Formats: sequence, structure tokens, C-alpha cells
Amino acid sequence: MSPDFAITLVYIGYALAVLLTFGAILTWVERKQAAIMSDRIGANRAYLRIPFTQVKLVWLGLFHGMADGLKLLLKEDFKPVTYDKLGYALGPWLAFTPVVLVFAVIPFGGTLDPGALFPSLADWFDGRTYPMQIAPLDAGLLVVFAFGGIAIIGAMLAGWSSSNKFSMLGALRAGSQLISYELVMGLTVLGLILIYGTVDLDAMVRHQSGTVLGFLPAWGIVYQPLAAILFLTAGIAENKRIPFDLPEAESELISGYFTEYSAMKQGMFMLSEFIEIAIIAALFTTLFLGGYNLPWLTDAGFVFPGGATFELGHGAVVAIQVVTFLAKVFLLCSFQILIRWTLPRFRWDQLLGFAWKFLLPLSIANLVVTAVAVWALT
Amino acid sequence: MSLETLLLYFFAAAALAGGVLMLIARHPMRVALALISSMISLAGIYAILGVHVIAVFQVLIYVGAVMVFMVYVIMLLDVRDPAFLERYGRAVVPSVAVAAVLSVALGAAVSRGRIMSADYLAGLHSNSMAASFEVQPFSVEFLERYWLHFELTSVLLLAAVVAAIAVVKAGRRHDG
Amino acid sequence: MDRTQLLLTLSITLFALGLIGVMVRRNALVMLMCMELMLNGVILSLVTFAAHSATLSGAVLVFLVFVVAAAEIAIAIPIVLLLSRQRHTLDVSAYSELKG
Amino acid sequence: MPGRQLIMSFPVTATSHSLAEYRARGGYQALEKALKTMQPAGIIKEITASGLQGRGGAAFSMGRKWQVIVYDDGQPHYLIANADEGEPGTFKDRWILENNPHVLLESMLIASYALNVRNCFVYIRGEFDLPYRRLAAAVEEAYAAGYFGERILGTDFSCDIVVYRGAGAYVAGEASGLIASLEGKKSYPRNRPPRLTVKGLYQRPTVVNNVESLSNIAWIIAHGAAAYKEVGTPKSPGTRLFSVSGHVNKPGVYEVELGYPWMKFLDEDCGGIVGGKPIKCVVPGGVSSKVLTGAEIKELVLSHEALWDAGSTLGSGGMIVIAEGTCMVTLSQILMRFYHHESCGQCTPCRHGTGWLHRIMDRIVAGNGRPEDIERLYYISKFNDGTTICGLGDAAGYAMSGILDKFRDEFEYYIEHKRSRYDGNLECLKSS
Amino acid sequence: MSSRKPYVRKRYWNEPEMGWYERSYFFEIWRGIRITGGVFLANMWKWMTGRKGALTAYYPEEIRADYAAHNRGKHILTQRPDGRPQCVACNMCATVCPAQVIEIDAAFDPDDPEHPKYPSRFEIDYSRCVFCGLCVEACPEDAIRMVKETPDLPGFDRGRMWLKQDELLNWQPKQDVAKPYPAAGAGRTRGAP
Amino acid sequence: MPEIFLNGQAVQAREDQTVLQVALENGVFVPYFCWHPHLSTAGNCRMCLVEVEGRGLDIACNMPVSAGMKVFTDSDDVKAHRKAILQFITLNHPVDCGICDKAGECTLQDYHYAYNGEPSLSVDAKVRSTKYYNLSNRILLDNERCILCLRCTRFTHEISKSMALGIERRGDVSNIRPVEDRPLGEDPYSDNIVDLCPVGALQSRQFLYKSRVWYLKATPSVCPGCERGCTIQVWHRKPEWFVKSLDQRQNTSIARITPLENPAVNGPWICNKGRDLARIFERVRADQPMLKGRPVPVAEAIDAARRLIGAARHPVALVSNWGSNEELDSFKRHLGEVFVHAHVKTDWQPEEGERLEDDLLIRPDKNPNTAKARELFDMGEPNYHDGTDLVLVWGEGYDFSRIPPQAKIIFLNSYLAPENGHADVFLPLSIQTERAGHYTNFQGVVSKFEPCFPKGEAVLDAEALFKALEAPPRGHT
Repeated sequence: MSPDFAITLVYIGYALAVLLTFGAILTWVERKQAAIMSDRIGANRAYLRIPFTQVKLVWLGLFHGMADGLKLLLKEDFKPVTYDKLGYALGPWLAFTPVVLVFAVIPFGGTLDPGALFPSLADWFDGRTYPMQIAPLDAGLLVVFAFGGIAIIGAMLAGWSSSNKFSMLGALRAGSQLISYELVMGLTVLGLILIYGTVDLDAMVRHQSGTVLGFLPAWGIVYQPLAAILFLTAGIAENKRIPFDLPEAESELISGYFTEYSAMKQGMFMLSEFIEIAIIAALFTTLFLGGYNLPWLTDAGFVFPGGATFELGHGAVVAIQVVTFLAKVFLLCSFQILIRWTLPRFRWDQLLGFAWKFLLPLSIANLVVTAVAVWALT
Repeated sequence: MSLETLLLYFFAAAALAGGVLMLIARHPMRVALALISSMISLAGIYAILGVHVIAVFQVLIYVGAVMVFMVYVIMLLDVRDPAFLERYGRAVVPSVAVAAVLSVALGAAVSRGRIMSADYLAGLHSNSMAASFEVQPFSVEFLERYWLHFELTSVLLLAAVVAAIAVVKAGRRHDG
Repeated sequence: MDRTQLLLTLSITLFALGLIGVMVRRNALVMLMCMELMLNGVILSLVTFAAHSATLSGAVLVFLVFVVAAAEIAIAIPIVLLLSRQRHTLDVSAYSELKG
Repeated sequence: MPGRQLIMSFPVTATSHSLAEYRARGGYQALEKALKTMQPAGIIKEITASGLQGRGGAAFSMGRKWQVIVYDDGQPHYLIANADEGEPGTFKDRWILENNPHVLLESMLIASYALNVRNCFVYIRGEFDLPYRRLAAAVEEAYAAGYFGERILGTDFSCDIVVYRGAGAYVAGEASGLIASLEGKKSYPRNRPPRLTVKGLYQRPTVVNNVESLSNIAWIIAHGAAAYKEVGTPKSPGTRLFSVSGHVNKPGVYEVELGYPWMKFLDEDCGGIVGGKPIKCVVPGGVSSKVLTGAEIKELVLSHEALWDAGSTLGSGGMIVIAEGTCMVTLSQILMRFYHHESCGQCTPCRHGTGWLHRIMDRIVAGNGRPEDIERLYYISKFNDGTTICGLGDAAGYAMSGILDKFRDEFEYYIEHKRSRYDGNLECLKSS
Repeated sequence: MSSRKPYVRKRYWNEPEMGWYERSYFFEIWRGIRITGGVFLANMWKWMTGRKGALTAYYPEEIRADYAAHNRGKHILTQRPDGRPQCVACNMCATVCPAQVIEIDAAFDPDDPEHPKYPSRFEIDYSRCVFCGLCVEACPEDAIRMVKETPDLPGFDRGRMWLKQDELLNWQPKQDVAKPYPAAGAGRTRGAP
Repeated sequence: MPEIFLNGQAVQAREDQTVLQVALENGVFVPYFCWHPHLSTAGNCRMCLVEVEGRGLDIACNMPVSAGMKVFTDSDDVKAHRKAILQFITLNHPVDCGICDKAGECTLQDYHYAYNGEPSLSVDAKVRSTKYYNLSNRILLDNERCILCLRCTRFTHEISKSMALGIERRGDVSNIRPVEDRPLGEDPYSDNIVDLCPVGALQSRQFLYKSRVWYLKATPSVCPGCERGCTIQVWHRKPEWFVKSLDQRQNTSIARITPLENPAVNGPWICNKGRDLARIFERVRADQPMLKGRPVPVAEAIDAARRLIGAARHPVALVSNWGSNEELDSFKRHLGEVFVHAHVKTDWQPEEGERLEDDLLIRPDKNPNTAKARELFDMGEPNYHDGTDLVLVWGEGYDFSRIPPQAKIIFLNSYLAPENGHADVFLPLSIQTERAGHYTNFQGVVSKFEPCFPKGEAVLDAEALFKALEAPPRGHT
């Protein structure tokens, strides 16, 4: 086994662990946060009983997620009578896989020097360093959008093959909504690409280390505040969550394109939704919030503007970076949930009008202004 | 055989299988799925060849845009159409013959390897710069050497958009 | 057979398959998709040559082909939609006489 | 005796009911006259001309009734003498059956001849023991004398008679109930149409007549219709037997020529009221007729039209005289008990209405009356009236509403004070 | 072909005219987020400092103490002095029930001519009962009543949420038909002696 | 044709009609209890009082029409009297609708709501009487509810001629009572009086407290009890009132059976056997196809039967005379060529003590469709010979020992029977309540029956089965 391969495996393991944990935890966070927002208690019933005792571990209802998962796994998998069984079976996978794969290109930490971390393995690694990113692709951002495109097909296929009018409607909505907002998303990001001059996500994050004007962190959101807002909006829309949950609007379409799905197939849709929250948050963090960067944190530790330094070992730096990234992602997830429980659903024509008549011109304007500014400054 | 070669063979086989399935599948949606799998496989091949930009755009444009549009239309026109069940027209034999003749002719050329001759390649290399398929060099090259083509395609796209709208409007007008 | 030959063969095959599809299949949408397959075969050959010869022009040409493909779809599909609205079928044999 | 006598024209002795004495009084000569000299149609014409009215209560012209019978319609006809005398206060037929049965038999023979009847019946009340024995004996005698059987008196006319004892039901006195009883069924009165003269006994034309009405026929045939017309008033010719009971000194059966002054009849013939009390009211013709107060009868004469004008009827001739000091509430309770008991239970209003009346009266008498009970009694009486097959329900209603109309204050007193104004007194002697 | 009019969305009489400010959504959205986020943070602070940040009760551990005075939450069957149900199984309640939750099996008791028909089974599906009280209104015998108690509504098995006759007959004060319905606030319904 | 005026409307009437008949024919409803079109006129309920101009009130049911009479069925006087009569009836009629099986289809209830609508004016105690009197082992009499319309006594006197009922005592304590030496239990038509009773005084013991009538609905059907083929109504629970907690069998069982009036066949009557159809239909059903007693899937059993039919050289069929016209036709059409020797089998023999024949309804042949079967197939015992290698027995009631031992047996039956397991192929059939069809009675009148219960999963409809059996077995083309 080559060290490269080993490190990649470790990264993949980490990514999967984080993603699935986020998926599971977010189901609980969503409930609990919604409850707290609306003066309720929220999940508080499911418990684990320590065997042979009467001690019940409730833990604020954390086990609800586990119960959900078990339930989804163990439930009967109803299959509707459909004329396309293949499409029906393929749908959830096409919706789920791309979402998970996107994490491959997102950097979740700085540069890892395993040799420095584990001196005993230093020989094996031979001083090589690795960016903390599963697939350090130079076209990273484009990959994100490419996978997004595949996910659209998953949702549409699922809705179409269910032989259900509600699902069909949901699928049609999903198709048009996702395409519209993906366009907006791409255009908002173009400004950043102009500034950073790259689409490699790791390079973008590195651009955001340091500060501007001495006190502001050099994050994308500082350069491109409008793009940040537009991107987050479009991202939530991509995720098909309230206020953009038209494709699965309960009150209109039962469950939209996955109405006919049950058991774990439905679970995959739900899970992909929650993972996508994390993905959107991670992407936003990477693009606009400086990724794993903290102001004044360098590979050697904190270097404050006054010249004061706070030396840190490589392990500590890596740990701080990873935790920073996770914390940012988590806060953004929470923010998305906040929005989900704050806003009412759009009307369908408002939704598309919002994308094409408001977000798109704004993002183009943003792009033009950015382009002019970049041209003028360079 | 290296991992890359293995993957290459795998993707090639997958692309071929997708192409064959397109002919076999009855329902347009199945055909579309086969085409998508074929396209993704091709993207994989491009990625292995190191042309990441093309690979990504293959997925982004073909799968993410063209095929989504296609699937959308298939869903919209989801009528129980005899054309869905009637798989082939009458021109099976001639078409297969034409395709066979074409592929044999091209295949012969490929197998003789004339086009891959060293002189030819040398001729190509002579007027190329340090070719890199990295995104940044590629983009710079693209926009500096081929900016006219690029702009012309945008004109083409504009024309296409206008034409599409015109077609739709014409249909509407015809309707009433 | 080296890599280039393999890919060229694949590109020829895909093109041929697409050609057969366009000629044989009767569903307008399927025919469109077969055309896409033909385009893909061409793109593959372009990319192969580009990679083989380490020149960019092939790759650039691919972009042009992408654009053409997108434009083609953008126009072809409204036409198909209009046709199907008129004849209520996607069978191209129904359009053999192109009268309003 | 008030006026001329047609039936009670002889002194009653121990043997006055026998054939021999009847013949000695000129009996069966009318029969001979009828059979030998008259045509059936002539007899009917004679009876019609006489203006004889039914004595059972309805006072319907007998001749008109008989005229319905088609003499020669090829089916047997039946004649029934209704001797089921069950009306409270009425016992006049009993006098005829006991003391002059042959006048009934002779009249029936004449009627049978007139109506082409081969079999005639006497439906006699089951409780009439002596009358039955007398009548049975008379029938024996008549058969023995050849007045019944084949070829009577040498003519082609043949007639048989059957004496049938009822089993004790008031409704069996109603003609159709009587027929049902005679047929062996429960004595349920029957709906008209068809009328009994069209479909009666055994679904054949049948004439049912009261004993007293029939008994007049012999006299009419013997003396002619014109002579009969001279008796009584023009509108109600003839005499009537009145069975007078109640608070009079001399109760009994009296034959009164119609048109005779009422008070004179009571004061002179019946010996006046017990104890010389004023008359409180009189039930003129059986309890089914409405009572008349003492003041009302002062100027009245005994005739059908006079009583109809006064809102009552001579009915069956059962005159009950009630003196002042009698409790009408208790009296009506007794009356209602009678009707309740005698209702056959066929028709809904009568079946439940009589019981309802009885229960309300019982309650009032027991001191649990309610003010609305009087209205309720009126209500029941009203809706009993005319909505039933026979007249029993109507009769109960008439009796009740008649008493209520005249003595409502007494009821109100009873309900209010939970006791009778006259201490529930029915016997005149007791109170004074 | 039918003439197709361009789609014009229906305007409602009370539809507000939105200016650019509202139309751009973001400012209004920000306002909304400020409100909900504020509540969230405040409640979160309460939670983190160990106070309860919610108004909801933990049912069934916590039961509201302030049920309305006229709350009638549980059905009972009244009894004759001998303990048998006053019900004559006439099915009036079952018929009037809008949720169709009452099911009665009738039986014939030839030994008791006064009450020949009695319920052999009387069951109420509490998982679907809407507590409308129509059964009480419909009962001609005053046999079914609703009392102030609250039944154990939650359960793990819908099949076991049928209230059976023996439970319905738990109600202690045995009484006859003539006994009037307890007046409101009489306070005799809950576990009277 | 005298013309009379009903509420001012001139209508045509026949001379022999009564005003009530004319009114009902012309859509003017006049309420009545005691009148019944097939019984004599009693005229004692007084409910049908109408007002005739110039004549006052009289009952319409006994009023012959005369030309030009002006009848008012809804004048104020009539209304008041109707109301009063209902008051009189409810005076002693107990208000125990809650426990009365007639509630919901009770004439008195209907009239009370239509014409009275007030509680009883009486404050006195009602007349109590026998609450439960055993008229027979089929019928209970509640004298308190009886309104003495005498329909039942008239029925026993005029229709069934058993003379079994009469009235005892008089007035408001009158009671219907059986005549001592004429027990009602021996009257095979006795249950009709339950239907005749306008109130709930006569109660069928079978139906006693079984269900409220508004939970039930009636499906028209034909009584298979004899070749008369009386049309009946099968009452069963409405789907919306299916019980969920109580015995689920209530949902798919026959609650009761009443006659469906059919002038061509049975008039408004049926016999008691027709009321007891549940006894026939609710026997334990066979619901599993079997090969020699071994349960197999339907398709396999049908295939085995096809193979047997295909291989047979001298097949004999015994056709059920309980099959509907459609099924018999289907047998003739699809299997008639194979089974040249098809004989009608008598499925149901008269039971011991059962009345064989009378001049009202009951016929000696206790099978519903012998007429149609006879039309299509031979009668009589089939002539087996040594070559007989297949016997198809359709329906029950055949003694298998008569079948030559070498012959294979295909047995089609609906009920559990020992023979089912002995047959080489056994196929369960649906019964009459699970399928639609027609029966032809002995007079040639065709009557329709409709399904009311679902059939079991593996239970087959004979009509489709015969069609399936015609096809060659799988694997042989």
C-alpha cells in the first residue's frame, strides 16, 4: 500500500464519517432547533435502556435519529406498480451518490504532514505532505456543479418512474427549479473565480487565509457579500428545502417526487437532503468563509498583527483547522435550519421568477462589477 | 496492467454498452439513461486521459444540461405512444449496412495506424506550445488563442436561443 | 492495441451505433439522443487525438462541439414538442408528410 | 198509559205469552192475510208507507232498508232479529221476548215472506235466560202449529227459524258484529260498504232488524199502513217502548205513543222522581245518546224529531232518569268503564280511546285529575267520533262529551278539590 | 384549436402591493430571521442555563392541571343497581357517532322482560374518538356519559386502544334511569364514593 | 272508467278499485297500517281516513270509487284525525324503538314522524301485556307493540291457510294468540308475518337483536331452495358499517332474508326455507384446490384438470343444477364437446320432514336451476361403462361410490366435504352470494341474483373456470 493511497483512504473514511454523522445529527438538530424556536420541547422520547437496568438514556432525544434510521431500514419496502422498475430503483441512488461524492473535492483542512504528526512513520511518508482533500482536482468547483447536474436526473427519474401524478409534478418542478438555481449558483461563483483566478477549491481556500485591511479576515464574503447571499439562497434552493421545497411540498404534492418511495429508499432521499445541507454549508464555508482558515492562524500557529505569535505544533494546527471547518459548517447548517423554520414556501411562479428575474440579473450585475473591479485593479 | 488502463477498459466497455443499450431499449427514458451512462463513462475516459476540464464539462453540459432537458421532455411527453413500443423502423438492414461500411472503413484506417504516424505527430507538435490540460493554462490558452471561436459560439448560442423562442412562439401562434 | 487505437475504435463504434440509431429508431426523441451519441463519438475522437498529440486545439474544438450540441438540443426539442403537439405521437413516420 | 198501545196492548199474565193466548188476541191473522192476500212487494210498500222507523237506535226507515233487497236475485236472503239488547238502561226487547214472543215470530214470518227469506234468525243475548226460554218455547209452538217449516199455511212459502244465543258482547248488538258472531267468528263489526243488505250473513243479502221494530210489522199488516200513520207524530209514527230506569218511582217498560209530552210521561206514568227531587238530567235513549238536563226536557215531547232538535236521540229507548244530587263524574266513570270493557278492540280510535277515557276518569275519581284532563276528554271524544267501523266509539264520545257539555263545572270541581261535589253519590235516596 | 389566453394570475382583494423593498425579499427575510433567530437564541440560552425554554408539557409525565371545567374526556356506561349496564344496545350512539368508533353487540335475555336487550360487547375505539359527545346526546337511556376523567390515550398498539365494556363499567356510582345527569360543577364525577 | 278527483286533481280509476288504490297508483300517498294489497281489507287501523266532499271522513281502503267523487287526502280534518289516530296508537305502544328490530323500517315510526311528531299526550300508564310470547320457535310476539292491524291473522287465514293465529280477548287488551290446535310452527310460510307486521310486534328469532336495519343493505337474489326460484333480498352489512373490533364474520354473513316482490314468481311471499338460506350458504367452505387431497395453487390444479380432460377418452360430466344459466351455458360452450355425456345431477334432495309441495310456492324439486340444466343436458343417471376414465362432478350431493373405480374424478364443490379430498382434482367454486347470474325457474321465468360478499382468494367462478378448462394444458401446445 502506498502512502498516498493510505492517506486517501483515511480521508475518505473521515469524509464519510463526518457526512453520515452530519446527516444523522442534522435530523435531530432540525427537530430540536425547530422546537426551541417555537417554544416547544422537541424530540424527547426515544431512549436506550442500559441492559438489565431500568436506566434509560434519553439524552435530549438524540436517539430519535437512530430510531428513524432503524425504522427506515426495517420498514417494508413498498413498491408501486410502475412501468419502469429500473428507473424506480435507480432514482434514489442517482440522487444520493452525487451528493456524497461532492465532498471529495472540498478541502476540510490545511496541509497534512503525516511525517511530522507520526514520527515513527516519517520514513514511509518520506516527507511528503498532503492537502486535506480527498481529490485535489484543479477543476474542483466545476466538479461540484457537474455532480449537481447528475443529482437533478436522480430526482426527476424518481418522480417520473413512480407512476404517480404527484411524483411526476414534483419531478417536473425539481427539474426546472434545480436547473434555474444551478445557473444562479454558477454565475455567483464566477465572481469569486475572477478574484481568486482558480477553480481549485484548495487554492481558493488558501487565498482566503490572512486578512484584509489588517482586521478583516480575507474571506470571500468580504470580497463578494452579494454573491455570498445569492449563493446561499441558490444553495438552499438546490437543496429543495423550505422556502424552496416546491418539488416535495407536503400540502400540495404529498411528498413530491419521492411520494412513492418507502423504507430505506425514501431514507436515502431524506439522508441526501440532510447531507446536502452539510454540503451546501461546506461549500459556502469553502468559498466564502475561508474554509478551515481562522484569522491569523498559519501553519506555525497564530500570528497576530501586532507581531505577537502563538506557536502551535503541526498536530494542533491541523486539529484547529479541522475543528474550525466543522464548526463553520455546523453553524451554517443551523442557519439553514433557522431559515427553513422561519420562511413560508414560495409560490411556484414566484420561485422561478425569483431565480430568473431577481437572482440572475443580480448575479450578472455582481459578475460585471467584479470583472470591472478586477480589471481595474490588476 | 495499471489501474488506469483497467479503468480505461472499464469505462470504454461501459460507454459501448450504453451505446448498444440505446439501440435495444424501448422506452425513451431507458434510452436516455443508457446515453447518460455512456456519457459519464466517456467523462471518466477523459479524466483518465488527463483532460479534466473536458471531463467535467462533459458531465456538466451533457448530463447536467442536455440530458436533463431531454429527460424533462420525455417526462412531459409521457404519452402511451406506439412509437415507444415500436422499436425499429423498416430501414434496419440498410442502416446497419451503412454503419458497418463506415465503421469498417474507419476501423481499417485506425488499425493500419496511418494517422498515428510519427511524422504526423511531429508535425502537430511543432506548432503546439507546451500543451497542458490543467484548468488554468487551458483556459488562458482558450481565451487567448481561440477567443474568436469562443465569441462566435456565443453568437451561435444566441441564435439558438432566439430560434428556440421563435419556434415556440410560432407554435403558440399556430395554436391560436 | 494501444490506448489511442482503442479509443478511436470506441469512437467509431459509438458513432456507428448512433448512426444506426438515427436511421433505425422511429421515436423522434430517441433519434435526437442517438445524434448526441454520434456527437459523443466525435468528441471522443477529438479528445483522443488531443491527448495523443498533446495539443489543445482538439480540446478547444470539443468545447465548440458542446456548444453546438447545446444549441442543437435547444432548438430540436421545441420542434419535437411542437410536432408531438400536432400529431400526438413521437413516431417520425407520422411526420413523413410535413404539412401544417 | 201514555197514548195508544200497539204491542203492550194486553195485560201480562202467567200465560199471556203462549200461542193460544196470542191467537186469542188475534195473532197470526196478519200472517195469513199477508201470505194469502198480499204480494211481497205489496208488503214492503205497506211498510214503507207506514213510515216505520228502526227501534234499535238509528231510527232508519225500515221500508227503505227492505227495498234494497232484490226479491228474486237467485240467492238466499236472510232475516235476523237483533235481540242482543246490551245498551245500559235498555230492556224493552226483553219485554217482547218474555211476554209476546209470537208477535215477533209472526212479524218475522211476514218479513221473511216479503223479503224472500228461507231462513231467519233470532240472535238473542246470552244473558237473557227467561226470554230465551219463552222464545224457544214459542218457536216450538209455532213449528208445531205449522207457522214454520215447509209450505206454511198451505202456501208455497217455507221458512225456518233459528234462535241463536250470543256469548255476551255489547258489539254483537251491532248488525255486522252480530252477523260475525252468528257466523261463529269474533263479533267484530264490519266495514260498510258492502252493506249488509248486499252482503251480510254468509255474504248474502241480509236484513237485520231490532225486535221491537219487527214486532210492529204484524200490527201494520193487520191494520194497514194508514192506521199506523195515525199513531204518533207525522214524522215519527207509531209507538215506542221505553225502558225507564233511574230515580223514578215506577221504573219499567212503557209503550208510549210518539209525541207524548216527556214530563207528563215521567210524572204521571212513571210515578214521578224518587223523593220528589228535581230532575238533574235524563239519558233519553240508552247511554249512547247525549244526556238532556232537566230544564231541557221540560217542554219536550217524546219524538225522534224533537230529540234530534234538542241534540240528542231517542236511541234504543233506554231512558235513565237522574235526579238532582247525583255525581255525574262517578256516573261517567261507570259509563266509560262500560265502553272500555265492551270495545271490541278492532278499530284503533275506539280500542285506545275508550281505554284512555276510562283511565282518565279513573284518575279523576281517584283524586289525581289534572286541569287539562277535561280538554283531553273532549279531544278523545272528538276524535273517536265517526272514525270507527261501528258506533261504539262514537257512543262513548257522545256520552262523554254530552255529560261534559252539561256538567263541566262538576268535573272541574272534582279535579280541583279532589273529591266529588256530591260525595260520589249515585243513589238518590242516600244523599237526601 | 381553442384560443388560449395568456395566463393572468388572479389578484386577491387584499393582496398587498409590493414595492421593490418587499419584492427583493432579502430585507423582509432578514427581519423574519431576526425574529425567529432571536427567539431561538433566547430559548437556547434558557436551555443551556438549565431552564425550560418551552411552554409544552411532557405528556404524559406532566399532565395539564388546568383542564377546562366542562372537559369531558372519558366515556362511562351507567349501571342499574344490580351492576348491569343500563345500555339497551340500541346502537343510537354507534349510529350518531361521526367517527364511527362505537361498536355494540346486542344479546337477548329472555329472563328479564324489562330489559330483554343488553350489550354483550360494547367497545369504543379511543384511537379514533373525537370526543364530540354526540353519543351522550343520542342515548335514550342515559346509559353512556362522558366524565371529567382523562383516559390513557397514548398507546403502542392501535388494536389495544379499544375501550372495552368492563372498563366502561368501572364507573362506581350505580344508578337508575331516573337519576339526573350531574350538574356542572357538582364535583361528583371523579371517583365519587 | 270513472274519473275521481284526488285533492282536486282528476284521475282515472277502474270501477273495482278503492280510493286508496287509486291514490297510491297516482302517487298520492295515503298512510295505512292494516291494508295490504295481497290481503283482504280489514279497515281497522283507520289510518287511511280521507275526506270525501259531501260525505265526510271515511277510510280510503274500503271506499269504492264512484265517478266524480272529490277526495281530499290532506285536508285539515284528515290531518287532525291522522294525528289523533297516531296519538291513540302511541297511547299504548311502548317507545322501545331502541330495542325493537323494526326500528328504521317501522311504519309507525315513519308515520309518527310524518304525521304526528309529538310525544304521547297521555300521562297514564300504558297497558302492559305479554312482552315476549313464543309464537313458534321462529317467531316471538310482543303484544305491547302490537297495533292489532290483523295482517298476520289475515295472512294465516287467507294466504298460508294455516289459520294459526287469532285474537284473544277484546278492547285494548286484545292479544294475538296462536290457535291451540294449529301451531304456527308447522306453517312453512310463517315468517312472512314478520315482514307483514307494520310494527315490531312480530320478531324473527333469527334476526332478533342481530343488527339494526340501517346498518344493512339488501342485495337482490334468488332463493335456491326449490325450483320456484323466488326472488329474495339478501340483507347484509353495509361496508361503511363494517365492524372492526367485534366478530368480523358479521361483515360477510347473511343477516336476514326477505322476499323481493315479484308478481311473476312469488308475489310478496317466500317460505321459511328461503329465510334459512344462511344454513345452506354459511356452511364451512372449501377454499383450497387440491390434488388427491394435497393442497396446490389454483393454476396447478387447473392445469391438472386440463391434463385429465385432454387425456380422457370417455369422459362423463355430472352437471350441477345449482349452476346459474351463465355457468351452464359456459359449460356447454367450452366443455360440451369434450363431455358429450353430460348429465344433470340433483344436488339437493328434500330433507326429512320438509314439505315437498303445496299450492302456494313450494315445489318438489329442491334445486334452483333444473329447468335450465334440463334444457342443455340430459337428465338421469349417466351410463358408466368400463371405458369411462374421467368423471367431472360439479356440485355436491353425488355419491362417489357410483363412479367406476378406474375413472379419474374432477370435483368442483363449494363446501367442505369428505369427497373433496378423494377427487383427483378438486377445485373450490364460488357460491351464489359471491357471484352474479340468473336462474330459470320451472315456469321458465329468469331471475337475476347479484353478488354481495367477496369470494376467497383461491375460490373460482365456475363460468371462468370452464373457459379456462377448455384451453390446452400448459406445456402442451
